[in-house]
Amino acid sequence: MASSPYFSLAILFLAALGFGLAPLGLAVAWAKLVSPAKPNAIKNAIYECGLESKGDAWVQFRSAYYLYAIIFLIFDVEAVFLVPFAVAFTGLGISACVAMLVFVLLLAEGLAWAWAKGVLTWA
Amino acid sequence: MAVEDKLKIELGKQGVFVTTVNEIYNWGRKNSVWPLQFGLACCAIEMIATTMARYDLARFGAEVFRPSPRQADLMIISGTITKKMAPQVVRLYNQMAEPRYVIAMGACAISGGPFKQGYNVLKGIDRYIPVDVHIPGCPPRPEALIHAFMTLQAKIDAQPLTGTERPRHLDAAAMSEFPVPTQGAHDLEPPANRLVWPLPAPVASGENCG
Amino acid sequence: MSHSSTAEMKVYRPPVVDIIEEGDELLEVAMGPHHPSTHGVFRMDVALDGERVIRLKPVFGYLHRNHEKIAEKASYLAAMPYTDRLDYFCSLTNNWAYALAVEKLAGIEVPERAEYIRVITAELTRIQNHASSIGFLMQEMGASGTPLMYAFREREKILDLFEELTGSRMMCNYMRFGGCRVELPTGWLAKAQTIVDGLPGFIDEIEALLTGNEILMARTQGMGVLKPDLAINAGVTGPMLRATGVNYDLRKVDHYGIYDRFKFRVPLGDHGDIFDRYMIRILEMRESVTILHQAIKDIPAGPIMDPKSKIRGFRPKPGEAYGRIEAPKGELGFYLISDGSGNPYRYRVRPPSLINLTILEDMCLGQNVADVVLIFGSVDIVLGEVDR
Amino acid sequence: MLGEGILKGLGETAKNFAASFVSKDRLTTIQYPEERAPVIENTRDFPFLVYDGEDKMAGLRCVACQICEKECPPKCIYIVKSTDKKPDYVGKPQIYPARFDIDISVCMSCQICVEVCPFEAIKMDTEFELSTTDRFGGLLYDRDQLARSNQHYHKIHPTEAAEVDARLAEEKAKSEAKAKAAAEAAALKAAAAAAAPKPTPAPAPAPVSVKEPTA
Amino acid sequence: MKSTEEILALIHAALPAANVELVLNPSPCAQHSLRVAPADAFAVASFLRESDELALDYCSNVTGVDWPDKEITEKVKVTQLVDGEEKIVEETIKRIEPGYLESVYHLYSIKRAHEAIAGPVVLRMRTINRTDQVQLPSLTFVWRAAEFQEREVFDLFGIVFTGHPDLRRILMWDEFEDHPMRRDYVDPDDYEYEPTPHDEVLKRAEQQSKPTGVTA
Repeated sequence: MASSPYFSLAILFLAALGFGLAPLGLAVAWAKLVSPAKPNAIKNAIYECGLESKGDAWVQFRSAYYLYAIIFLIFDVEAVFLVPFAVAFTGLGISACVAMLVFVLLLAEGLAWAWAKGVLTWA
Repeated sequence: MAVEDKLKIELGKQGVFVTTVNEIYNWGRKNSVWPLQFGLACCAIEMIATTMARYDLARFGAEVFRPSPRQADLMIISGTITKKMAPQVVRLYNQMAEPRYVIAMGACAISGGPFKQGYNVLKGIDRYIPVDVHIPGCPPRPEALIHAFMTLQAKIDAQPLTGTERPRHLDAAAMSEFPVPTQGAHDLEPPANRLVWPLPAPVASGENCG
Repeated sequence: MSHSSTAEMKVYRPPVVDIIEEGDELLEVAMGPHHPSTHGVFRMDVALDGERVIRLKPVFGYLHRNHEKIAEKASYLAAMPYTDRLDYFCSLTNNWAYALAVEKLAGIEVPERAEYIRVITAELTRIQNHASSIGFLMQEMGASGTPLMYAFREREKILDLFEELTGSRMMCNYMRFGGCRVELPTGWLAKAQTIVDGLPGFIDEIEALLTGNEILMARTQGMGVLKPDLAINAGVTGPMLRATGVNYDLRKVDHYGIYDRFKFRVPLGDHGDIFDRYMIRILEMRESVTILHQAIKDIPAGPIMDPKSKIRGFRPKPGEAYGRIEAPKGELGFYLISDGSGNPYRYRVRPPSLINLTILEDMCLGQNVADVVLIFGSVDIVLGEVDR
Repeated sequence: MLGEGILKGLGETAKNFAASFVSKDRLTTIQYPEERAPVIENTRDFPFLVYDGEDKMAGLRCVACQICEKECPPKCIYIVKSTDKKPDYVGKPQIYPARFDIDISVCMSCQICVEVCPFEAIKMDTEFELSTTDRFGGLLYDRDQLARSNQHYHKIHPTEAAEVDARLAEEKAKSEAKAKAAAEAAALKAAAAAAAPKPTPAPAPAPVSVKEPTA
Repeated sequence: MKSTEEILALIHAALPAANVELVLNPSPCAQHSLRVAPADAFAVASFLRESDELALDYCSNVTGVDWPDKEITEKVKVTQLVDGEEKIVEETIKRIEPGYLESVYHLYSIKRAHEAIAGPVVLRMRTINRTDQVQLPSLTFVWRAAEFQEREVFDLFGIVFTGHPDLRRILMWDEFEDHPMRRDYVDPDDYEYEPTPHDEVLKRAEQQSKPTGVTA
């Protein structure tokens, strides 16, 4: 069992996970066990600069904001695809670079079109 | 098992640190008291001057002024609380997460100060919410605010984790909801929160505290 | 200066921004009494369409400390320390305005040296007020910390001067009816001279840090524009009025104090936007430095208090008077009615901050919420003076 | 070119950062509890009552004339007069305050009480580390907590204290001179009465009246 | 700038029907004022602003003043039949002079700012009484500066400015009912305990319990 190459990797992964989650776990345990939860109506009310909040926030808002978010999402996912390419970058030939260039330029052209259409004007 | 200080210092020199959960708990909380960004009047300017370069409040771990009450554990009431602002102050205090502390900075926050003869001025915030440290002065010097921080840190340090002396936030029975006064036709209703208003002993026995 | 005709007088409010149709749901939000951008407890009820402001109703009164009611019950002298707490950045100019009004009411002369001390302390107050207001404006623009730290470093030096002279950093309570309370301590003028010599260096440092900055220019030029005739009609005074190009500075218009003896210029803007107000405050600081140089150089010896004036039991003859000065935020006026008794019958403060906010909604309509914060910051108000 | 202004700004802060290693005056922070700023002489925080000599009660200059109580803008002084009298620094029996409370949670340290006090009895202290957790016990100072010696006054406000002492000494000298003059006049009159005993009854000896120190 | 008498003459020349009179100010600064009847206040104000000679285009200050009912005791010479023959007898009669509320406007000229300077031009208007007829015309449409200041005078004195675009309370909260700056306003009884009580608070302290400081 100890001989499989991935065993040390698993140990390191668990250690990293534990290192991250242990303080959080301690804090949650402390909050549950020692300090009592004391919610009340005023404490749970919506904070609006010290006033009681009138009206609700579920209101129509401009569609530009939604499109802004979608365009950001595209490039976010593109970055995820670039990661394996960047990791193996030294071992790759020219053809891989050209393929990745096509991928990047395709999305850049999409952004240029959106910009020209004026989707990104915020006001 | 109380650890004598001499032994603790001795061990400390050799790099061994002996402590109790209570000390670490209080040490952690007292050195990172995050104040609420909450300035009312002239004392707020002295509070801002305290966070600036000359009287650096960052040395006490308190220069992070959080705008939202959810992330703050100290409310520095710096300035005059008028009757129009009092409900907002009490609501903000309620919306702060426990453990929460209050520093009444300046004469106006403690007792209405020079404006106590005004018709729209609340004569001291300790009529509605419990106050931990009072700083006299109008406005108190930045060093006086830092001295108040040290008083507050000493008070936090002395809080035991269990037993009757334990702080409000560890005590399930302690009051954690402070009713917000409403604005009536002539004055705030109720004029004071009887459970909180610390009337001095001889007068409290008198019939005036209703 | 075109005068709006009578017909136009009826059109009192600019039309609400016309991009919304009826039935559009607006987001009602309160930039309320507890908000990082409101310089204290001030509330704006804002109706938003997305990020653009459609309606903005300012709400005052959260710091209404009844200054006038207390002053009417107190004696003339007892009202003086309360004037420190009006505009708590500039206590000496508040004192001077109140002392000037009472001197007009009772006809008291002020000796030469006291006039010089009043000019020196007023100009020092103007410099530290403009530096702080620029620091807070940059703080709201996102440059959190650096400009404010530089401004407060300079302000601390000036506050040390005030503390040596009057005993308190912010609440000086220094002027009396007919002069000043305390003679200058020995060596105070020399210290003042060294600090005034250091000020041009500080102003150059702030200009190098800020004026050329592209982000500052992009966010402030053309933002919150104010037309000259609307500014005059709305009673706007101080740097905001001069930013629209109107040449109205009480030190030149009213000839109060001894400002006629000093050579200084009045900077005027031409667009009336936030960048002009920022530049006007920088240039006014430089003009104050020139005034200070001249005043410190030829301050005469002599008494600092008119011997006839009494401190206790001061009873001016019946009558009324309105005295005003050029405070750093605008025209600060005191209107006093005396009925011959020991306390004023009517005591009214003309607050420049409150009246400069009359046209806040006109400037903010159609702007983004982030710019509303900037426009409000460029007006430079202090809540103690707005709500009194 | 775009960004030139920002670079100039960064250069400014970089210069400040680099110079702070060289010139000490760019480091403006005062590490408060350990290192304190020099106390400025004119500083005023809260009033205190001055007494001469060692005994707090005997040397108290205050004569409970309640001028400061009437003139105090926020009305934070509360005085109850004493029924008996005690001699003051000139030796004339004066009333003293049985109770002299100052509520420093109301005081706005405006020093008007110092300005209007005719007896130099109340001065402004420079003590500011007064933050307490107790609202009523810690912030209501009574006469004993307020009384401080004249030496303390000399320590915190040297020049002002010197002027005050000079004025008091000169007043004392004047009143003693007047007392001596009154005594001589009385002695002269008594001698004249003794030298010429007329049948009319001897004039009643002039009452020795020590003139009140200039109120 | 002209003296107040000349301005009065100018107004009478332009608006003969206007009921404007001079009010002298005994103080050395001699800032005399013009009392205007509320009916033609708007006309006089627009004239003052529009006239090229005066150009009072800047309204610096709007104040409310409360003059409560004054009880005047006068010594009046009355001829009376005293035991058969006429005699001048001095009699003191008490007369209640009805009070009123007043709004005062201080006007300056920015257009003519750099010519000769005299005191402000002061306009005063009186209400009929202090209880129900407290209406005065609002001058916000002439000088926009008066908008917030008139709202404050309404809030603290109770003068109702007819024609004001947005007359709400500006300083006190909306549910507040009194007008606190009036001379006869009684403070709310929110007394709890004060270590150093004075005058009326002292009386209340004595009623409730011995006004003890904690230490005494």
